[in-house]
Order: sequence, then structure tokens, then C-alpha cells
Amino acid sequence: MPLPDKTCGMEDAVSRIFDGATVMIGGFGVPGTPFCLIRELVRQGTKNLTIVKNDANKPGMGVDWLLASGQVRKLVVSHIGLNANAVRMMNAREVEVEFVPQGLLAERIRAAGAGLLGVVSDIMIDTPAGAGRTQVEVAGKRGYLEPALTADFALIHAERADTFGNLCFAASARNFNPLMCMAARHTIAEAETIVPQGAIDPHAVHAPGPFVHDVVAMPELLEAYGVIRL
Amino acid sequence: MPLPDKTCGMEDAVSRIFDGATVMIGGFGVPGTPFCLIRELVRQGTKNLTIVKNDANKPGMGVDWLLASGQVRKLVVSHIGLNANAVRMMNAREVEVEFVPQGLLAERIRAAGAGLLGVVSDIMIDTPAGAGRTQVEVAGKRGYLEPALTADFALIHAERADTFGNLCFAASARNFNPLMCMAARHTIAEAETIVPQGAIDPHAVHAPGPFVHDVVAMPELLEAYGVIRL
Amino acid sequence: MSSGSSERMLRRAAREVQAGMTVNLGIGLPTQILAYLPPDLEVCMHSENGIAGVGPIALNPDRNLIDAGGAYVSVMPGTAFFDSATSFAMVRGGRIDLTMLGAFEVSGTGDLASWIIPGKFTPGAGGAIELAQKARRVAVITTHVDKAGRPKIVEKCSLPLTAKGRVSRIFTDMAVCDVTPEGLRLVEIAEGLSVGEVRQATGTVLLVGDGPLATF
Amino acid sequence: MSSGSSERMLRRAAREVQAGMTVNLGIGLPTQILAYLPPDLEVCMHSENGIAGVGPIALNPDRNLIDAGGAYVSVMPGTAFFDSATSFAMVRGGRIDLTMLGAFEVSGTGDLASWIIPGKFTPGAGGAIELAQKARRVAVITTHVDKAGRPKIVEKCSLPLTAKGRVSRIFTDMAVCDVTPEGLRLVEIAEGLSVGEVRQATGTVLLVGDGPLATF
Repeated sequence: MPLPDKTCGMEDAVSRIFDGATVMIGGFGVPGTPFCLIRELVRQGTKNLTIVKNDANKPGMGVDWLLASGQVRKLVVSHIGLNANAVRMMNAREVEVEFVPQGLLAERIRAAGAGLLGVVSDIMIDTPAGAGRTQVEVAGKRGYLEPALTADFALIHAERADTFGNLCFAASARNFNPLMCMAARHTIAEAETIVPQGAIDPHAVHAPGPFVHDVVAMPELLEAYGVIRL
Repeated sequence: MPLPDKTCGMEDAVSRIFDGATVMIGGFGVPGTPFCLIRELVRQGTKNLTIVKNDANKPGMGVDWLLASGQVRKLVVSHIGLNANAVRMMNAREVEVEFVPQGLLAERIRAAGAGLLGVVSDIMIDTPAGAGRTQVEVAGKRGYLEPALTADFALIHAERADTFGNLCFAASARNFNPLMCMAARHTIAEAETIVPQGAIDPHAVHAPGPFVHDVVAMPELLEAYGVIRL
Repeated sequence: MSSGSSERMLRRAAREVQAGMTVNLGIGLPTQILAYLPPDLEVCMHSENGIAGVGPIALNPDRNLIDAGGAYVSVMPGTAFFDSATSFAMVRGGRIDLTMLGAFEVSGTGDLASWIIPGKFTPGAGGAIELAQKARRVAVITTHVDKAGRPKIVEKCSLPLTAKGRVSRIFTDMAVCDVTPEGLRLVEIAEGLSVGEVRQATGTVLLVGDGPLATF
Repeated sequence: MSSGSSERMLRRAAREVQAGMTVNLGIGLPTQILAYLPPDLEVCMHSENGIAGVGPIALNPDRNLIDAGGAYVSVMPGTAFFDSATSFAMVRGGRIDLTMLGAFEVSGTGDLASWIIPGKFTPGAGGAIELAQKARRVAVITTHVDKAGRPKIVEKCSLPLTAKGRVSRIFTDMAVCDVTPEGLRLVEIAEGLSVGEVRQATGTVLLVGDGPLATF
């Protein structure tokens, strides 16, 4: 019983993404951001996207490419402070931005991955920032219903993948990647190295293969991945 | 900046558990069950416990020791079918048993660990098994409010621990252990091997040290851990 | 049920598992299907205690590696281990293409009762409620009648349900039946049995087509 | 603020970190505290992008290893990596003993505004709302006045709050102040400054005890 092989060409994998899709993109700053997949998405010009990502990267990198090419209708993020382009476009109403506190963003994404309708959290309780949310009481405590955040696609960057889609992430490049693998209806993972099944210790898998649909080799390690600014 | 050392004697660690406490116990069947910690809890005779565990082990093993010694007021479990003693005691009302579907048990434990009030799930929706739950609507779908399951203590079995409490689990012995580490106010982990800080690859940690309070060496690998029945 | 008919049932049920699927086998009869899968079939076997890529029953058991039924299983190239919450994220999140579950009773409309016999046997549901509700396809594997000879396939379950209307197919030692909008349909029959014998052992109306019936 | 007074502030703030704690340092000024911790202090530094046991700024940077502020950090013996949900489980679950955060404004009653200046700067909150609401102890580190010379410690925040009444202590280049039930109390003062100068730069009533005031 060998496991299925999910390797796929980058162009084919990204061509599944349709205009108007909601696309989760892994990464916190540079680490874990799938720059090759994003570049291919820019090349294909898919329009009217809702992007769910922790941040908008920096100007001239990653999500900023999609903003610059006008492919993004809406951003769901925890912060965009490092990308002045994103801030400018938000202020000019060229892109809609929905801010979600970082841990709630992670948890709402995971909730979708876990097949939950949502979670109940007391974050922002009794502050204006909590406005517009539905309040419920659980075991005598008040919290907000925080709906699961689903997506049509997730774009993931892994350090290693086997052909079944078991993924390993490097250091702080893990961040949102395993959660987004779980949450999207279709998960596309680029990997710096693709290894045969059996090359990854079963204990060392960070995102198990059943959550991953396409395993894509990276044509090159773009400069964006390697930036070391001191 | 070395990390704190959390090693602790087994007797001292278990003596923190007070009469009437809610105690989560890791394990699914034999793998991951902290038999040494349970045996010490039996030796200390702590009373009136609420035990949260996937199952009640088999007769003469683990949780069954606590049942036999009359220390358990209530069991919160997903099934007890492999322990006829537990079934008998439940029928004789010698112990209260609350059944939770296995995945909801895991998720409600994790929710406590994630500092959530609860999760919203559609499991058992529109069936009598869902009776008594609060229904809410999220994004047009109906689900039940499933409260977070908290505990005073968690008893954990790890294959390896470093002195800071970073834990690694073997194969299917992981199961509920990392979730219970997160959920309890105080987590006691026994480990087959305790290694110095730095001996575990930071990528390979299954339960990070900040969730663990006491790291306890096992005096022996009891027969219970090694049972191979073919 | 003879060991021969049990083996035949398991062998037939194993053919339900298709290439590319992620499959969960319930405790009891279903996990025994593992031994009947073709060695070259590309499939991911899931066990709810935290394994994707469950391998065959172990020749050299690892005390830490069991499936949900407690059998000592093995790893394969590509196996992954994970915690119980992640495991049920796969279940609730729709990653399980097929689950095969045991039953106390299963109805002609796909209702499944498998977790409690009030006042008699109350083992708890384990993961069955979630598997039955959330797997993309649910099949049941069970003896056609219970130890007392009473039908386990019924018009309406008398026991509390595990899930309502989720069972698509039923494998027994006597037959393969499909739950269809028209009713329960006999699709295959154990070699040597007559339709009348199967009907006799079935507690609900059994539809039978006009053409010849495949045997297994 | 001179680099000397900045360094003095960071050095003083670093003393807030006690042995045995798990500590999160916010983006900006707070993460700079890392460089001022005693090398032998037993402490677990947490970074919300998924690190427990953050080591010092890296001499040989790893492109995959940054803290939440984007600085290239290092591992130590005992470091663990995990995903963002697990990281914030630590935050919301009360595993963070101390967080030190930056501020646009902080009030004498412990209110913190740090994530939005409506119409001007809207970077988003990142993890600050959860850190400020859920860490067991919240300290702020900020310049005492903004670039225009206006007090950042105010009677009532004019900006939308990150969290209400959660700040216990404020470190600035001029002073260390505690939020107490009686009001904001000056507990230490930068060497060479007078109480009058600190009061002048503070936008709310500042309580001062009778005894001599420690300097830093």
C-alpha cells in the first residue's frame, strides 16, 4: 500500500486558482512565504482575490507583487505595518483590509481546518474593537463567536516535502503554514526539497499529507527567500 | 539565558494533586498512558477525582487501578468498551461517566489549552445525542456550543523530555498528550528518557516546554508499558 | 458466521477501497479489512489515534504503535504521526474519503446505531459519531444477523443513533446492499445463497433488480 | 531621546525579567531588551511567530529564523519551534508571565493604545491585543514623549485601545511608573532628572512617595 503521489507542476497547480477565489498564503514576514507560488499567481494574472495572510510582506516582496498587479480585492491580515504600499492602497480604498488579531487569525483558520463552525473567545471583550461580533455565554463567561475562516486554496512554503505531501517547516517558517494546509479546500505546497516517501521520519512531520493536495517543486530559490538584512 | 530546569521527584509532583481535582490523563489504550504517575497517584490515595481520558484502559491497567481503589468520582471519556470493570461500575452508579465523542473530547481539551471558552461544532446536530447542548448559528449554519474542558492537572507520558519540559512522543503514543499539556493548569510529564537542554532538535518538539510544569523521571518501565498481545 | 464467510466478507469489503483514497477503518471487523487490501494499492489508511499511512499488522510489534482497535500495526514509507485533535480535524474537515464502521443496527435508510445498547452495553462512541457524520462516504461491515439470529439490518433502528442517513453501503457475510433513494437495494450476494435467504435474514424491504446478481 | 538614555531605559526594563519566567517582547523597542538580559538568567523568551527559547541576535543569521519584529535571532539549548495557533495558545492560555509592549499612548489607569491612529497609521494589531489582554503581567516600554514633545503617558487614551486597564508598569527614558489603585506612581527616575521635569512631560497626575526616589 504505497501512498498516493501528489507531485504536480507549478503552472498546473496554480492554474486551479480561479478569479474571485479566497487564497490563504503562509508566512510571517519572509520565513514561510511561498514566493515562487505567488510569483506564478502574478504571472497567471488571476483576478479579484481575497488573500488571507498574517501580513502583507514588505514593499516589492510576496503579497506586495499581488497588490501592485491589482489582483487583490481584499486582504485579511493581522498587520500590514511593514508594507507602506498596502497602507496607502487601504487608505485610497484600492484594497479592502480586514484586520484580525494574530492569534484569532490563527485560531479561526485552524477552526476551519478542524471542521468547526467557529470558536468562542473573549479577546477584545468589552472593547470597541470587539464591535459587530455576536456575544454568547459559555459556562458563565462571555465571549464572541469567531467564525471559522475557510479558503478555496492555500499556498504553502515547506522546507521539505515527500511526494505524499507530508511537510516539514524550517524554524520560524512554520507559523501559519500547517494551519492553512488544514483549512483550505485545496492546498498547494511548494517545497525547497522533495524527497521520496519514507525519507521523512513519521515523528517529524509538521503537516500530514492528508491535508495537502499538490506538491510543487520550486524552479529556483528566489532572492526573496534569502534576504538577510542586518 | 539557559531555560529553567523543571525536573521534579515523582512523589513531590504527584503530591500537588488535591482531593476533588480534575485530572487529565494522556494515552489511547496503552500507548501514551502515564502508568508510573497513575501508580503513584494510587499510592498517595488522592480522592474524589474527576478523570478526563480517552478511555478507561483495560481491567488491571492504568485508569482501572484508580477505579479499583475508589479514587474516581467521575470519568469523562470517549469510550470504556475495553474495560468491563468500568462498565460495571458505571451501571452500578459507583462512578459517574460522561461520554464525549473522541474528536470533540480532543477539541474541547485543546480549546482550554488555547484559552478559548469553547468551540462551535455540528457534530450530533439534529440527533438525540446532541440533547442538552446550546445551539447557535454561525455564518448560517447551526452548531452546538461545546465548552472548553479545563483541568487542574494533566498526567503525561513522553518518550523523551528535556529538563525544560520540551516533550517528544513515540508513534501513536502522542494522541491526547500534547493537548492535555496545553489544557491543564499544572502539567506533570513522566519521561522514559530525560535529556539535557539542547539534545532535542527544536523542530522535533511535540509539546513545547512552556506548557509543562514538572518533568519526572520514571523509576521503572512497568510491565504495563510493554504489553505486546498478539 | 463461519471463518470462511467472514473472510469472504472482508475480502469483498476491501474492494470498496479505491486508489487515491484516505480511508478510516472502525474498531472490530472493519480494521480486519487492512489485511485484505492489495499490496500495490495507492491508498492512505487513517487511524483516529493519530496515524496517516497505517501499515500492515506488525510482524515485530512496537509497543507504541497501535491502531484505533488496539492492533499492533506498522509504518510504511510516508507514514505520519499526529495528535488526536489533528486526527479528528481530518475527520471533521472532510479529509476522509471513506470510513467503514461496525454496527449494532443499520437501517434501510442509512441510519447507524453502533455505540450504546441502553441498560446493557454502553461502551461509548469513541470516534464513530464523527466518522459516521463527516466521512465523505460511510460503509458498514457487519454480520447479517446477530448472535441470536435477529436481523441487524432493520427498517428503523431501535437503538440510539450514531448518525442519521449517512450509510451508503452495507457489507455482510450474506450480501452487499446499497442505500438508495428508492430503498435498500441488494447489489451482490454471497455465493451459494438465494435472494430469499437474504430477505429472510433482513429486517427491512430489500429491493432486487431484474438482471443477474453478482456474487462474492 | 539620546542613545544613552535609550540604552539606560532598555537596561532598566531588562531587570523586569525574572528567573523562571516565560516572556514575550513586542515589536520595536521591546525586542531590543533581549540584548540587555543577563546571560545566566534562567528565562524562556517567547516570540509569537512560533518560538520558545529565543536566543540572542544571530551572528550568523538563518534566513528562516526571525523574531516577531523581524530580527534574525538564534536558537539556544532547549529552543522549540511551533505553529502560530500553538504560539497564541500560550498567550491566551496564560503561559506568558510577562509581556513588554510598545505604545502610542498609555494611560495612568493602565489602558494601552498601540495599534491604530485613525486616518493616519493603521498597521493592524498583530499579536498585541492578545498579549496585552492575556499575559499575566503587562509592561510598556516607550519614550516618555513623542517626536513632537507631547506626553505619551496620558490621563485617558485618545486612540482606540489595544487593551483596557492591563498595564502594570511603564518604562520610559525618563522614569519607571506603576499603575496602582490610587493612580500612577513614580517609582524610579532617570539619573539627572528632577521630579518636576518628569511631571512636566507626563500627561496625567503622577504620585510621588515621601522617601528618596531610586534612579536608573
